[in-house]
Amino acid sequence: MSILVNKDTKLVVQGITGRDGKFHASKMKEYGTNIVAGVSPGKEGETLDGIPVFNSVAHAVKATGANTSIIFVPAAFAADAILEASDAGIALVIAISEGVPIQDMIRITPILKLNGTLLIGPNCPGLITPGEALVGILPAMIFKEGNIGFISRSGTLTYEVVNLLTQNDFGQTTCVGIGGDPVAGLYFIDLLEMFENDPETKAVVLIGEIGGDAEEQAAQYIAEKMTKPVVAFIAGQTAPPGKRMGHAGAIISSGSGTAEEKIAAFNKAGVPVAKEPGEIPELLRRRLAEQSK
Amino acid sequence: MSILVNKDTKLVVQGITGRDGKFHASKMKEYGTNIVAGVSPGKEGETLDGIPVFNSVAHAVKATGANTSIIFVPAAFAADAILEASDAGIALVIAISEGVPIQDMIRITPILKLNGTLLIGPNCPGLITPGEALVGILPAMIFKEGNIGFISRSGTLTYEVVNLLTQNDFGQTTCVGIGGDPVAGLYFIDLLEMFENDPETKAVVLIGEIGGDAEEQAAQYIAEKMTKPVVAFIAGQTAPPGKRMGHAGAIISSGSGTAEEKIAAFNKAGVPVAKEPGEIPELLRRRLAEQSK
Amino acid sequence: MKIHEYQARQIFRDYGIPVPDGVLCYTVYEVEKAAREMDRMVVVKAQVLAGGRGKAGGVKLARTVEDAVAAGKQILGMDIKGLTVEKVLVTDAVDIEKEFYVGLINDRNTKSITLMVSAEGGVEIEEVAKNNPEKIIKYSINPLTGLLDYQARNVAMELFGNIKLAQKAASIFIKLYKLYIETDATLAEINPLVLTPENEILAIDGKMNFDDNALFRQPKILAMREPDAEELQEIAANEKGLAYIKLDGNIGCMVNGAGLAMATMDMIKLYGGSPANFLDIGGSSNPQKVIDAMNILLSDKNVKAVMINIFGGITRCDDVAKGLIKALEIIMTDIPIVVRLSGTNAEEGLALLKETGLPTVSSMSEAAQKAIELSKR
Amino acid sequence: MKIHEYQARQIFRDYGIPVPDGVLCYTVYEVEKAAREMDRMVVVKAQVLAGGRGKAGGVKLARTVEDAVAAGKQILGMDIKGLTVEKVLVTDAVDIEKEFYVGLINDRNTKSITLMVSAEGGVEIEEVAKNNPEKIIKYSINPLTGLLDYQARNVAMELFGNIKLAQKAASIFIKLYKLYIETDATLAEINPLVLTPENEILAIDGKMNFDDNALFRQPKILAMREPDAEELQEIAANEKGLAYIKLDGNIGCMVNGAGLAMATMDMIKLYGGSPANFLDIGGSSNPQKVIDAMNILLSDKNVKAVMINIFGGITRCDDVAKGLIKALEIIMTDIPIVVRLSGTNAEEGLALLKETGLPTVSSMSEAAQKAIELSKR
Repeated sequence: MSILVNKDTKLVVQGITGRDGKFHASKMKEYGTNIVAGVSPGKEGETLDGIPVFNSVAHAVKATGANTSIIFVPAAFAADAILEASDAGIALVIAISEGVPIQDMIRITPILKLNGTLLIGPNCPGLITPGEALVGILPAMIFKEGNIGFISRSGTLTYEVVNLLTQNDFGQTTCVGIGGDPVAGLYFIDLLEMFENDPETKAVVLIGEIGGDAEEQAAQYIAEKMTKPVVAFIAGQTAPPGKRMGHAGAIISSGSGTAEEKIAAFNKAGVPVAKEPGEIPELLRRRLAEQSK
Repeated sequence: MSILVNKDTKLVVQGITGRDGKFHASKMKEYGTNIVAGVSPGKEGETLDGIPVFNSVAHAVKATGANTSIIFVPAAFAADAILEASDAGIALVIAISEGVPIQDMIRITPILKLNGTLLIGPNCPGLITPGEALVGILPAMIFKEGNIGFISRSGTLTYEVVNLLTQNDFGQTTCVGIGGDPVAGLYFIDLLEMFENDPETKAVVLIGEIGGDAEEQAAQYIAEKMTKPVVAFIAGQTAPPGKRMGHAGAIISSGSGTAEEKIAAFNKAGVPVAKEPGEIPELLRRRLAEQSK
Repeated sequence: MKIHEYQARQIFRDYGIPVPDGVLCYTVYEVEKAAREMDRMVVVKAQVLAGGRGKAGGVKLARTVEDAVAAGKQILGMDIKGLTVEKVLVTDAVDIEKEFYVGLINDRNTKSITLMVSAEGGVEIEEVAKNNPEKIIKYSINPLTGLLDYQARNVAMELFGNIKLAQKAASIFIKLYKLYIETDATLAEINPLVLTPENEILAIDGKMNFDDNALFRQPKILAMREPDAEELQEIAANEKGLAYIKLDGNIGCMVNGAGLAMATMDMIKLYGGSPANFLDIGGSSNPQKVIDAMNILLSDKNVKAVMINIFGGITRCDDVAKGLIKALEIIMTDIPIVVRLSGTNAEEGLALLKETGLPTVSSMSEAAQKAIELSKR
Repeated sequence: MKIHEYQARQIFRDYGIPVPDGVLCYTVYEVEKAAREMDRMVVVKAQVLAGGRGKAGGVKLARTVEDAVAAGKQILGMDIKGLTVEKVLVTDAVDIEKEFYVGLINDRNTKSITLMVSAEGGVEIEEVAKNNPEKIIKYSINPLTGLLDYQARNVAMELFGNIKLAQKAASIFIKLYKLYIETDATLAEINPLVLTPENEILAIDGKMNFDDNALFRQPKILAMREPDAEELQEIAANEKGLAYIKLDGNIGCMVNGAGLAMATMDMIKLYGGSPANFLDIGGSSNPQKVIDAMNILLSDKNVKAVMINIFGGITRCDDVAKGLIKALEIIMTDIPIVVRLSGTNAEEGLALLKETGLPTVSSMSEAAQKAIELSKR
């Protein structure tokens, strides 16, 4: 088992003829992801790495039954591409595009809800269910099948931590990079719930960062609803207020969204917070041992 | 039984302190309609004819449990007032206001659907369930309890026909004036379905007019779904194309929406169409007699 | 409310839709000047608020300045569907590779705005709809999102099959949608939208209608109103709280309520007469309104008899009768009048009118028959 | 992106929000001229992109022209939170009956824009939020409808309790929402919104932030950008595809990825060091990017050691190593550098770097400890 993507995923790649789209479509296909279609307006009929290209998501869905989409189009067109996928009946959309205007996301969020579409991102590295499907730009070789669920707001920090997990023999059910933008699709709580309900997942690692209060909400959710152990890490403890640390979401405004508050919330919820990434495997080992007592 | 309004209706009057609102609130109350509140921003705390006035529909609903609203505010503010009622949880809104811009109605329609609000109007005379509740500007004395359902796009023509029905001893379950605007709330089909499902209603009289194809759709619906007899009349057989006959909706555009087409559709569906209003009671008598054979 | 082609083109231009240059001319001298300055092949187009201008000879291609002058002479002052041509548009004659149709319209059924496009441009879309409905692509626009880029592009791809042209066309569709929303339009057509041999896409002719109910918030559109004589009459009636439309018959009608007014016209026709007008006086029994209505009614010299049909609802018939009596005292006319009063306090009203000697009846059909009879004397 | 008060006031004015008159002045002479022309009590306000201008002495009431000149002399050139005041706004001193707060902000939780109002105006809203959260009314705006008239009016009624004032305020809320949407703002505050003894409602001070990701479609907003020296550096870095923020420490960091870069800073702190910057070079191994990053890093004279932390994902570590080697050939610096490479082809990368004699390690914590050690030499 796993969450969101697996062997049944039929992926369409929006923006498949662009530089990033082309590159990562190949990588995903190489990993074994079932890519059924690409979309690039005006290129219907062509194929790319054996993948048929369509003018629109609607055409792609009609011809191939695609149920999941990954988006590589430039930020200015990303919201439109997400709506196109959603309106075409795609159930899960992963938006890799970085730099999408916040109000575009606010505008499309209720429409996605109406259509019943789940969104991951934008500005995210995507997700992977090791051994089944890679839908994103994550480096496949660091992941390993196992029973740890993984959720993170960042990219390379995800790789750093997953690498440590894999080296310490903690394989993963599914690893999800939810992206660093302030207004994004699925968030910690949504994914914690999915992991809680996934029989294969035994524990969850959550990588938060400064800005917003998603971590605080996650902590509350964990305290109230979760039976599985969770271990956390928060990046940005030294970041100064009011500055945007690369991620649009990683900004501390007026005394809220600080690492201290987030760490306190997790501690209150009984979630151990690692001081540095290297500590995570050990914390995980301990929590799992406690759980099995 | 009846449809839409009855003894359980708890009515709030939006625009109760305006000239029309005040006058018709009295008339409705006099008829026995359960008016629980009025809305007029800035006048919260006052009463009018014994009806408590609130600043907002939300306040009115909270204080009185109102479930139905009637709107008398000027056309420019009508769409906003409808949304206010809908957002406050009102289940049925009757918009009397005349001259509401069409795009306002287009804009609010999907929101009403999301909120699960039913709308009648705008630019309509409202509705009445004789003996139970009058929610509109209809002249109460021409109506009579009975088992004929009545739906009409026009105002005084409704009175003309209802008067004939009552004189011929055809009382009514509920009479609904759906209004003459091209984009309106409940339409023929919606109400035909409600009458079909209302055990008290034995037959339906439908008064259509030129413009649009609501009558054609109604004819098709009757042919396919209805067991109860329907008798129709279509106003505007002599109206010239391209001219707006008082009602914004009563305009024949480019060879569609003509009375001939509508009459043909009804005839095809087995619905007799009266040549003049005076014929309606006789047609109704015949259809009811056929039915009871 | 309708506007002229040249006005629609100006709105298009304001919203960034490419439109060929054009000059509005009221005189042949202006046509000559415009053609000379343009210094290329031009088209001279009658500006009247009527369809079928081409068929009526109101649109002419002119290769030279002399041709343009000739066209101007022919078209200015000509009659198209009863309207006199008072001005012409002199515009670049664009080389045309292919013509398309693009339109936006309010759709009652879906309660949304519908985008219609067709590769059968340059002809009346109603013809295409009748004869080749499969050649029209209709796309219903979700009011919650407006016309989205991908939607405009996908529709344009169906039409052009080429992404570069589709993107140009999609941008025009989106601008047309924006102006449609922002002007409270009820119809916005580009017909034809043309593709030139240089792969430019241009709006050659435009038609726009607007929601009369929204003019209160559209001062710029309202300022474009150029009503003809008949419309002026309708507008004047409107300002008095009346809805009036002139028709061809000889029996004037005065009715309260639009539906009843239409049914009254139908009734007259049913009994072999011919209505002279549609006239809805609304819900008031104010004598002044009755006077205004009678004045408008009788200004039509074809009227041989008048049928007044009132159904008293909230309005009481005796009040209406009092209004009528006052009105008739002031107006003084020889045209015979028949009055039908029914509904609230009808008896009292009829009693009051009896004293005036006006023929009164209590049913619509009687009234119609009586009016027809009176009209034939 | 932030803008000055005078710029926010101009945007307000463009959208019809009432704002008292004001003149932007760069010199004391201009202040004198403005005060003389206004010929009434004025306020002289420092225009710097920092909060707490009042507390810092950057806002002064001037009853006479002489007062205004004195205020101008004091404020122009003064330092507020490290920023030099280069201009002041001379504005009408409005009689104030009561002060309110009105703000719009993007709310991550509801994924919508939130309207916040408070009768506690004129102070920093963060203070109110901390001490009297019940005094802030928050209203989450449905993105599908925008801020509706009835909503604005109902919120304003809560604040003013009087329909006439509420309607004036509601109209301001709706204009603020419109400009917020149309400028891709992330924050729009009127603080204070004041009620005058004459029952006028005016926006006295304004603050606006904008979404950097949307500036591509906001040319008018972009044109208002007035970055200070530090921001110029950040913008210059951005244009090179780097995200750079200067901090106060002495260990320069170069990292791929924002989250990892923050974690790197945290790690340095954890081991007793102090990061000199945040620097994310993104996903590329292009040597030029590494060169640019090093140049920016080393332009900070506080830097005593550099920690390069790369986790190879799609980017291969050997490619990054090659980029680094090329970069270091060009840059030539005495500042000690420690390199940590991990992930894809890390071993190959480390092997390449070994030849250059750079200290290399394979874990973040080692790298941080080594960098701290080097910085102390």
